[in-house]
Amino acid sequence: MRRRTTWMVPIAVVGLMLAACGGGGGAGGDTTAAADTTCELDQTDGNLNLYNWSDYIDPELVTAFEEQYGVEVVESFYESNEAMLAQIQSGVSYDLIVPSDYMVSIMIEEELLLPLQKDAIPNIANLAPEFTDPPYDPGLRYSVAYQWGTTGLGVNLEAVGDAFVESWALVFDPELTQNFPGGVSLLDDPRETMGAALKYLGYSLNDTDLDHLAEARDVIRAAKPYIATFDSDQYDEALVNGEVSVSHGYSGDLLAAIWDAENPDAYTYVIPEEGGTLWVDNMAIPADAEHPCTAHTFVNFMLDGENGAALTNWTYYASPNAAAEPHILPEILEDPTIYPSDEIRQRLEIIADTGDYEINFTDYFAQAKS
Amino acid sequence: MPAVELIGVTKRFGEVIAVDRLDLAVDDGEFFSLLGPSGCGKTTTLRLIAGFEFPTAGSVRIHGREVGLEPPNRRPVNTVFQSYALFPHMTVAENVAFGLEMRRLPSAEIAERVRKALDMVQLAHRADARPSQLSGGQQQRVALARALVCEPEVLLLDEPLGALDLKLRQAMQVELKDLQERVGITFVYVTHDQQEALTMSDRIGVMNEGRLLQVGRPEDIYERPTSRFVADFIGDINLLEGRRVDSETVELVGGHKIRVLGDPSSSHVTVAVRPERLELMSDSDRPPDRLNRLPGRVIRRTYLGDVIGYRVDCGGVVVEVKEENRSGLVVRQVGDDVLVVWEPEAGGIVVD
Amino acid sequence: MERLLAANAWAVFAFFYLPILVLIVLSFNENRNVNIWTGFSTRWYGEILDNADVLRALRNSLVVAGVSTVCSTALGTAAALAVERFRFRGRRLFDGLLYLPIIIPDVTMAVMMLLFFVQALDLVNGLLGTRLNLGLATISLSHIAFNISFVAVVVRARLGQLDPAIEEAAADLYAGRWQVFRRVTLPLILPGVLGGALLALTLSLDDVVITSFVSGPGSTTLPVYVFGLVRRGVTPLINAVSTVMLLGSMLLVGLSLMVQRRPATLGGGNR
Amino acid sequence: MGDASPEAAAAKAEAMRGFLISLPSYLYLVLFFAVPFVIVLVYSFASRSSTGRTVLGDWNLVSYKRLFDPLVAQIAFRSLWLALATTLLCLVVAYPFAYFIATRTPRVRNALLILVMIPFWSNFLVRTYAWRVLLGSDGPVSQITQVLGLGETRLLFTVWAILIGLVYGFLPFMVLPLYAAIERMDWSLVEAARDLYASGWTAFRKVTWPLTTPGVIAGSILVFIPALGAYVTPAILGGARTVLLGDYIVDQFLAARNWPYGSALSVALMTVMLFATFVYFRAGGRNL
Repeated sequence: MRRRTTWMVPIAVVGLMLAACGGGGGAGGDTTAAADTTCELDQTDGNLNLYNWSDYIDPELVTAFEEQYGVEVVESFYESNEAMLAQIQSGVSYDLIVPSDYMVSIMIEEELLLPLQKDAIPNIANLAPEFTDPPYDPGLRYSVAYQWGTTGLGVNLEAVGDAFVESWALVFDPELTQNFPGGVSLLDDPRETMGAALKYLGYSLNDTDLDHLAEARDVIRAAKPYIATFDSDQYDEALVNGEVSVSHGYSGDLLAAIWDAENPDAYTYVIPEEGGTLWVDNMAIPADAEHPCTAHTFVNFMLDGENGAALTNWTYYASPNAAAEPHILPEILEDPTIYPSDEIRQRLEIIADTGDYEINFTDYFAQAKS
Repeated sequence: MPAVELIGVTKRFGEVIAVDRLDLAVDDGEFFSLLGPSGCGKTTTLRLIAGFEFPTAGSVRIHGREVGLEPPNRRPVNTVFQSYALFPHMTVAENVAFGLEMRRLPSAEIAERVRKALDMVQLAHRADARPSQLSGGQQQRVALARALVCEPEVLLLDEPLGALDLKLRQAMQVELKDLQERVGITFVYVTHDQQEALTMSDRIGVMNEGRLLQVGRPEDIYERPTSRFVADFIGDINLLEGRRVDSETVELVGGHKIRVLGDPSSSHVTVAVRPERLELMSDSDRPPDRLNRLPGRVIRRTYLGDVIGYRVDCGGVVVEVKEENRSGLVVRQVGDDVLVVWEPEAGGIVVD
Repeated sequence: MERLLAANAWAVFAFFYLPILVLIVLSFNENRNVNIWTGFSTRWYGEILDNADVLRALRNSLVVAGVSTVCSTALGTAAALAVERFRFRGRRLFDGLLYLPIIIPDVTMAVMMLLFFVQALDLVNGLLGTRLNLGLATISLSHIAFNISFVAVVVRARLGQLDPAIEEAAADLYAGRWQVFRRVTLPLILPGVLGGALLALTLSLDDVVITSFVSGPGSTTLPVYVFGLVRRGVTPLINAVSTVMLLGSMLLVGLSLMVQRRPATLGGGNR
Repeated sequence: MGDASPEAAAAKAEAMRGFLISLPSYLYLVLFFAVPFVIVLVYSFASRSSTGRTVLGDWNLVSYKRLFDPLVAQIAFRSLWLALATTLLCLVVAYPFAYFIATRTPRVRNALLILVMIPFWSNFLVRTYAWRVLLGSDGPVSQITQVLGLGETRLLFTVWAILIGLVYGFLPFMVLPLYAAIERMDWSLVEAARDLYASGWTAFRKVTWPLTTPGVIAGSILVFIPALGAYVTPAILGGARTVLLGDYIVDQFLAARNWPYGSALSVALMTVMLFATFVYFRAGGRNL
């Protein structure tokens, strides 16, 4: 009997806690504080808790901001959108985060983001037109683009031959891939890779028709004998090291790897003619940020033309900032793989959150791999 | 006042009764052995005195002080373990000093006493060695020194010679006894080796199944076992089954009648006679009438050097006979007809 | 036989250190991309000191690893002692509880720790009016939670083989419980305790998932930082940091071996 | 015997002492593990909102029903084999290794032991990436086979690479308890066995091995269980070409954001493991 009573304590504690959070499932409680604050241009209200991807901002920009506004930037880093979401959802307090596109829409729906006070961000006018009304945050109510890029294929020209088709067939058609030394590498990401297969089949990468998803799964399954690896991390090195002949991956990574390779001319980055993913990382302010005004000021600072250019010159990702273009290094600006032509941009799609269908994407992808 | 006194001590482990209503008193300065087969409860009894176990019932006293529930470190006793239990991470000197350090003696005195103790066991030259570098006999002596240096009121020894080879064991038996006499400390010694117990002890307590069957001087135990178990356990013995005819006569299974001393309490009796008390004679030797005699035939002979052993079939009763290999002994052959002869006083009646 | 054993040992050490060799070599890669060798350079070693993010992450890692190793070693050893040497009510429950942190997938532990800490902090902040946040403290607390079990398992394996008579002998020689533990039990199980501590240190220095979930502003540890880099490509800077850590620990070990002049075991050397 | 006997009182005091010694870690684990675990348990009965949030209140068994999907069995079976193979390989490699270390002089022993751990104080990811270099088509293994005329050997992205990576990662977990066990062993027992005409092998089988089983059991648990949940090593070295239990669970939390299902999977996995450990101990003749 004593045993049972000792167990009652933790259960009671948990009950209490669940009650305390109002059955809301972890969403942070007091969002009102930040929401009520009005921020003015260049106003600061304390140090900035910046929650970002590792190595995604030029340290000199951080120092410049600190010096200009007399506040400290406390940087923390995350390794995935979902890990970041878990923290924000739980009410851990950060002032500025850098979620990717689909994550912005999730966070908006979850009411985790603070509506932006445009008055405090006049530089928002610097944004290029295509980033002023993105599907994941129509009207930019909660987010501002930070950097963007594409998902496509890195190709070893020696292995594939100069006259290759710029198509997803390069990774999905066994007739082709069986001839590639080392095979191909696909992203280990349900949305990206299922999306690529959907594109290959001519569907939208946000398609939620279960039959189409099943088709996409079968495409991956059929291609699997020549898929050396599902990899979201090292596909770029694998390509330039000759481990694989074609790598599915993000533009920035693949390009950086190709530039750093011993013989950069042997590789290229293509966006398949069926179309690929356009991804956008965004600055957003969590609903319960403690220092929303410093965050607004920081967003405005980053949207400054010169600062935006400095960011891109350091990360080698494309800038959504039109005012930055004059200051961006020409070799970046003129690289069609970083800044694809308008014609190619037409074929790009942004991954949207599909709600319940996220489960199906994960499941079908797992089935494809099994 | 007895050095160690156990009154009605019972120890249970779950359903198992390890020690059963044991009463025992060990005198001051005595070398007392607890003898019995393994699992008889002798080690548990020792552990009850040492304080490693607490009695389920009863009282444990040391020099009159009740210690039954005291932890081992508060009892004025020390133990020499069967495995020696030397601290492998300490040197010989550190091992011996341990108990004194725990008693917070001044370090000069500790050093002095450790030196003396090591001298006593002739291990002064190995003071800085680790136990693993010592031979079994040396380890045993360190264990002894470690316990004795504390000058306990009672020293408990749990089969300390069990792991030694025969020669060393015999040497150590003598040494231990000498040592005990020299230091004058009460020894409680647990062993299953009856020869060891007989050699060293002032008194012996024989245990079986948690009970103390007989307590007495070695010669009492050997010569006058009161129970069949004690008789059988200690030394070789002939157990002759029979039926009481009158107060002095028993009729053995084979029909022979023998005389015994003492009053058998039941009609069924067991007579115990040591083989060395028996003698082989021929009819022509004309043994005196007062002696018991059983006619039989030698069925085996064993040459043991100092003794010659015979197995004699006496018509339904088989007896073992040992004759001292003295000069002039008539050596019998297998198949010889003989008379097995003994004094009536040599045979005792034992209870089952 | 001895030769075979030695050969195996060398092979195992080669196995252990081959990747380390590669790691060190790559730290001298001039290329920004660690796995694409283009030339020799020591630039990354210079950059360690310039990179505030990496330095802070390294400091956070060392703080967390140090605190959690010390605490979990003490708690884990006590736990091992309790379950191995005593019979008490609730022992079986405790025993089972002790195994749970080992068998829980780390992502599950991460999620549950996050949920727990957030609600616990809400409760504490609500009651005491404090403004405690997730950070190094919660990371350390989580690391201790899983490390206790690993330490306990290793120490138990050792305790299980200790002849109880040796502890009894100490008690018999007037040592109180604490003295028995300090003078006899602890020295004899010290290799196990040390092994457990080494394991705890390793686990703590390597944990990513749990740490990233329970970290707060400014408390990113090195592994979390490195995993975050994956998107941008891991630079030889991280190899350089690893190399420095390796050299540092080797130096410490070497020094401690020098200091420990006397030929004593890990458990030896009292008086 | 009634509770009133003095011995029972002493036993009680002794039990109390044990309880007190365990108390700090007991409380710690209850507060920082059991209580959080109850949260996960509660979550496993919740449902997922369409945005991936966990909805409490609408309790159901949906997540548990999904466990019976044949895909789960397939994934579990595959992971099980991999974990078993890893454990066995670790044992085979680590036993003689630990034996070797344990039979050195104390000073050498300590140095060797720490040499075992040092590689693991470098960064995990960097370490694993180094293996990619070693196992790739330009790596040393491949170069040896090329010199021998056997052509290019790429271990990378094969199950062998996963095994090598897992063994590498978990070997210390096996070495440490084994070392602790062997070092503590009473060598005279082996000598006794040799004395009793046992060959070296028989002495090992009949004496050394049984005496060191606590270490073997501890090591096996410490390797098997994390190996079963491993996901980073299989992904980086094996190319994530098949789904393993570890990444399946991680995907539920981090990709599908289906925390209830992830929780249910975790709870199920832990239940099975706890049961298996229990049986293992019983078979090994020890109490859990």
